[in-house]
Amino acid sequence: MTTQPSGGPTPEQSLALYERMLLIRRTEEKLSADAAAGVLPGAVHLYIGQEAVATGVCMQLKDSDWITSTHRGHGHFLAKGGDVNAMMAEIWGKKTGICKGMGGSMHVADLSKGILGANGIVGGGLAISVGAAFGSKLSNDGRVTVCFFGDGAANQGVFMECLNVSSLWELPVVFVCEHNHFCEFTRAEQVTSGEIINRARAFGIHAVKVDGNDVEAVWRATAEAVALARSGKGPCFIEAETYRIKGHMEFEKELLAGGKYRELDEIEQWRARDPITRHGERLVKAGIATAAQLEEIGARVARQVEEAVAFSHRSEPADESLVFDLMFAGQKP
Amino acid sequence: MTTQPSGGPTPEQSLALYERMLLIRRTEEKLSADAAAGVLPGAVHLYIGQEAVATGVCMQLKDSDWITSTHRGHGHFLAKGGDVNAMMAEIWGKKTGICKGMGGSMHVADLSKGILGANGIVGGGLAISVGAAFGSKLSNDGRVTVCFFGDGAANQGVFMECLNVSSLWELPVVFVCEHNHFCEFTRAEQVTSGEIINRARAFGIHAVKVDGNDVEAVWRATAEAVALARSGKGPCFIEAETYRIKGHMEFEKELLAGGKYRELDEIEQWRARDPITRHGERLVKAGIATAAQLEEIGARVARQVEEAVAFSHRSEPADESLVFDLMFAGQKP
Amino acid sequence: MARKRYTQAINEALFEEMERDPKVIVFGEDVELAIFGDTRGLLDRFGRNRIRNTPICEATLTGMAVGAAAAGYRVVLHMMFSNFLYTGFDAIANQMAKLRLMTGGQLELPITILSGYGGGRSNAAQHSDTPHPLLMNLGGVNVAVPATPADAKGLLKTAIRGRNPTFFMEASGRGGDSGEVPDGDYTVPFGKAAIAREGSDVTLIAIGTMLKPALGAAKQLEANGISAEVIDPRTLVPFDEDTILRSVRKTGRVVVVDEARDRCSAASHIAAILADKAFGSLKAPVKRVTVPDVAMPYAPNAEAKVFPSEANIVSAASAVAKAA
Amino acid sequence: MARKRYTQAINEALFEEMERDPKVIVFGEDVELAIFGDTRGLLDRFGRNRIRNTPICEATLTGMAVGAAAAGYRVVLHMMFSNFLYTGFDAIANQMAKLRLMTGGQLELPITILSGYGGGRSNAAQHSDTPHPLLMNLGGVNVAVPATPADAKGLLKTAIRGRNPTFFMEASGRGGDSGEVPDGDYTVPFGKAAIAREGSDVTLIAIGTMLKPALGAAKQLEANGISAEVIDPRTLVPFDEDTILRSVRKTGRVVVVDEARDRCSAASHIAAILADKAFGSLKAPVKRVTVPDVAMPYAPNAEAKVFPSEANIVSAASAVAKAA
Ligand SMILES: Cc1ncc(C[n+]2csc(CCOP(=O)(O)OP(=O)(O)O)c2C)c(N)n1
Ligand SMILES: Cc1ncc(C[n+]2csc(CCOP(=O)(O)OP(=O)(O)O)c2C)c(N)n1
Ligand SMILES: [Mg+2]
Ligand SMILES: [Mg+2]
Repeated sequence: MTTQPSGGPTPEQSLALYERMLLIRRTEEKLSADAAAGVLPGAVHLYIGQEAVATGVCMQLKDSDWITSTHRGHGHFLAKGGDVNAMMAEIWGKKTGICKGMGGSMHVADLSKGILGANGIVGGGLAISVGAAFGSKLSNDGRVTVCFFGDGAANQGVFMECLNVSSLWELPVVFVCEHNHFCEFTRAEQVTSGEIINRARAFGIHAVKVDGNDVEAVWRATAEAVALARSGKGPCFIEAETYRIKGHMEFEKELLAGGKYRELDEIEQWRARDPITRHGERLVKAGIATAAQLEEIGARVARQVEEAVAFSHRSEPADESLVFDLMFAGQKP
Repeated sequence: MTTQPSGGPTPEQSLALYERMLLIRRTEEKLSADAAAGVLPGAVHLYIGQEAVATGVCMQLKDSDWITSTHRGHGHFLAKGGDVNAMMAEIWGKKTGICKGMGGSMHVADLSKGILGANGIVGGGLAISVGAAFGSKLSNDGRVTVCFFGDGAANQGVFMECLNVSSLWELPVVFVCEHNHFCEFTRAEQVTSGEIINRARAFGIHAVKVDGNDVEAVWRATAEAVALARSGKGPCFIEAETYRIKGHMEFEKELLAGGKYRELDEIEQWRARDPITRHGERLVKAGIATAAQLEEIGARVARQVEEAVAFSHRSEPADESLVFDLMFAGQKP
Repeated sequence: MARKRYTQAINEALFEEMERDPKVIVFGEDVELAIFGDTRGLLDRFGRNRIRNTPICEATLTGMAVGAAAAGYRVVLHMMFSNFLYTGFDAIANQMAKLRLMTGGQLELPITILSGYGGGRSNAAQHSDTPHPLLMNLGGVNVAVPATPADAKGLLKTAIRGRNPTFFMEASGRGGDSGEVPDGDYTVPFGKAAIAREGSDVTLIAIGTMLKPALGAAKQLEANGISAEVIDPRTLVPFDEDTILRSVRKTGRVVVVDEARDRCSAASHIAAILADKAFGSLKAPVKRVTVPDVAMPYAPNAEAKVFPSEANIVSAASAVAKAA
Repeated sequence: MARKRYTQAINEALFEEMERDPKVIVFGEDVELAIFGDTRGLLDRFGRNRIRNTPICEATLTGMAVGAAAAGYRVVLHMMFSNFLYTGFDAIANQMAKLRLMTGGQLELPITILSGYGGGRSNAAQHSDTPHPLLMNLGGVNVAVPATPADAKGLLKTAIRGRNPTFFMEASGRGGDSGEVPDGDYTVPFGKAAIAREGSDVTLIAIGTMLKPALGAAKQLEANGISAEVIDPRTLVPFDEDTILRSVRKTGRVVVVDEARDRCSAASHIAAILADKAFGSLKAPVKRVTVPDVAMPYAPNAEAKVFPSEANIVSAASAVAKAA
């Protein structure tokens, strides 16, 4: 990967980062609207506001590198190159969905892109990522595995078990903790003692904090972490500070029946640090793109999302018989 | 508790520490012989060589303070004031056993002495101790809970979850990690990355290391930790370095069929640091006891152990019907 | 009597039991704001010493429940979705279910664990399990499966006042269902099945969420001239064999309806009990209507396909009613 | 053919499969020195890249198995005692058993998990569980319960070469038992029960460790003029219904023997299958000889009291044989 002398992205890379973030945003805005309209099956947990993390990280990765993701996984899926049509169709429960409609929003996976899957279990991806990285270490295949997880998941014991094993065995894994300040309706500080980054350090793991709303900062931190991991020196840890702009899930208001856990003010303050707007302004300022060019990108992304929706609508419902065919490989349940 | 100006034990306390350690040692030597003779049911995991830890810690506690223990729990049980007859009878599977013969060696418990129980699950005591300490915090009953666990258990994620919760809620719990260098037949360094003590520090917990073969050092470190915990300032962590003189369990040789995981040399080196001999020498040197007085203590302890064995032998076998009576309180299974 | 929602009945039971006994405490992830609504309002009334949000660490939560109970509290632990019981399964299976016997009866563990179970809402496999069979097999824990708001309230009170660990399975998918709830303080005993509807031709044994489709099926069957008795066990541990045996001695024909996966389900176990103890009365094969042995799929049509329905129950009951 | 011990048969299977396929890896706590003897010698031959001691962290080990399998390895994970499966249960129940369906079949998980199960040696409750019923209920994992050294070797090879997660339940208490093991490479297919002994009056279905007392009971029954057929299912998932139905159609009388606790046991499920699909052939109640719903007590006399014995089997079989 060509990098700028500063380690920053090239202009083309910068534009690509912008477009990818925007694709995530627009896709989820559509999902939000459809959820509000009550036409989507299941629940969606949106990534809006956090796009710089997935994008900055995943655009440092190859298709063959693995990622594991969370219940809030659309951003990771798209950032790693997952197909928006196939993801959208999955969320609509269609046969053409990336998981044939069997998994839904919380389980989008695409092995051909190294996406081992979103996960409905908080912390569920951690050990899976360590296992995949163990495989890479044994085969010496040069792959890196990135494990995305939240500040809430950082309180699961399995996180620290994984720090221990991966440090011990010098596994090529990068732990990316997205500190978005919330675990559902609980503020992270109510449930977190000490600094999460110190947990990684206690195991002798190289660890950095980064502004998770600055896609280039994430991009640079990841470059270093991935290089270290790929070189065989063991795991790295990145804590990206960001903010969950939307509720824990769509429909949260109805669920909470007036219950409140944060001030609107706070959301507004973070909106002012919106990662996409910020990166767009940077591009314009640096002369990498004009406002018009950004609008063009916006239009392209909008068409892509429209097409994904249309694709989903015209797709057939999931094939029910697959439930019995896919449970086991070559065996009926 | 009266302490010396130095914070060390008074002469009476020093003698009590000696006698308690010796009781543990002699009891287990008898168990070892009986296991070798093939007359004991089940398996025993002996604490020989580690007596200073349990003794130094527990003699700082009141009967009303809680402890949780491990599969290697005889020492903790006796140190906390558990009755040697009732423990021995338990291991013999008798009706007079402290658990009526239902639990055996790995599960000795005596609630009247605050002994919440030995535990066959590595790390199993950790969350139980945090729960008990949570209870104390809520009732403000001034109790402290001590959780004993091994270097191996320190790799269980639940350990770090417990560090988080107890630090967050400032619970009166003292975590005592007995670093005896082995997890079964695996050397601790093969499975431990970084220093265990740093894991506690990552959660902002006051943490110290102590020579686990020096009963007075353990005693002093515990005094400080217990005082802190009791004062409401939250948990403490003590890492006591010691050494497992015996195998992981009796019969280990037969199980391993010639497989080897440590050199005899190493055992001999640690025997030279035997906590009981060492403390005895200190007592004599300090003029607290003569060699003859120590022998008298030895004789008293020997009689106690003999009586415990005799008690076990003359006790009736476990009452089989209790299996059905004791599963539930006031309900049949 | 007043019509109330299922979660509201649970909420009332929690309020009343916390008022009644200061040793009752509630903890779990997000219990303060109550994603299901069942713990709503408790924080304002009782404060953080009695109800408290925890970090996400199920392995510790279940173990803490044991420790706090040992220390004299009546613990109510909310585990949100039943799938998260697996995350905290060690202390459930190795400690909670065994410690009382292992300590020779020294430990008493008044613990109530709430969790929502079941599918039917496109929550996909990791949020749709119905794990009561696993809990039943553990041997040392009670399992309550209230189907109605009235039973939810009464069984929860019994659980909280009880002396043993109880898993209280919340019919989350149908948490909105309403029903008549008696006024004032009352409890529903463990180990007493309810005859939800009397009948003489076939016995439908319906567990938890399955009561509603079973009652629906009974109506349809009636229209076809088949009189179905519908029994709701209410608790699976302890289990009321008598009521079921009595019914089967009368009808000789049985369908057991369970939202658990089929293999080693509660339905299997009930069928096994009947094949043993009611053998002489059986006039037809004992049928099970259960979820097949698959993970719950996400797509609504696929989920509906594997979910027990009124139609499945009607056809199973019709088949046994007709069997010679 | 040669007489070999059960653990030796497992050890041979591991050696041969690791030789055969470089993608087979083994990990777990203390696998290098092999507390049960089953993984002995593998380290010397294959080195730490293929077999490796892990820290004590079961929650991670089961999850790692999923990840390493997803990355193309054939994983053999040794979990030592079955009770420790609970400690690693999250990734078993929420990931391993569900991921294949959830990913629309993208993930293939060739994982074999070994663990010793069962009581009978005063190991007390936390080292004596027989949790195959829980695994059977999960829906997405195979469960093998080899009773003999020959089957242990053949089934383990099938598991390792297979494409799905398999729990391989080691009869640890009786690991020393010997039996004839065929020479050379062979596999035993999943889902094919073995008729361990033919008979005509009563069918004894014996799971795993229970084969031995069942065969002993059959001998005693013969002396009493009762001809018992003994069937060993060998795998519980997949399950060979045909062989069992065929036998029961012949004998009409059945005892199912299972070392699991009774409630929702494999015995319950088999009884349920028979009460449904063999109803017309049954001439007597279907009896279960199982462990009662208690934690395993430590004292040898108390343990013997709850443990299924030849005598229990004989008396159950005699009762059904006599039933009109
Ligand atoms: C094992 C488990 N426990 C609890 C939950 C319920 N739950 C879903 S998301 C969530 C909060 C997660 O917080 P965090 O890890 O910070 O991720 P974020 O939602 O902020 O992206 C919880 C408690 C779950 N899905 N899995
Ligand atoms: C959950 C669990 N995993 C594995 C075991 C098997 N086991 C028993 S003791 C032990 C080693 C424990 O090491 P450590 O915690 O250092 O205690 P020590 O034996 O040194 O006292 C292991 C792996 C167990 N009992 N429980
Ligand atoms: Mg968060
Ligand atoms: Mg150790």
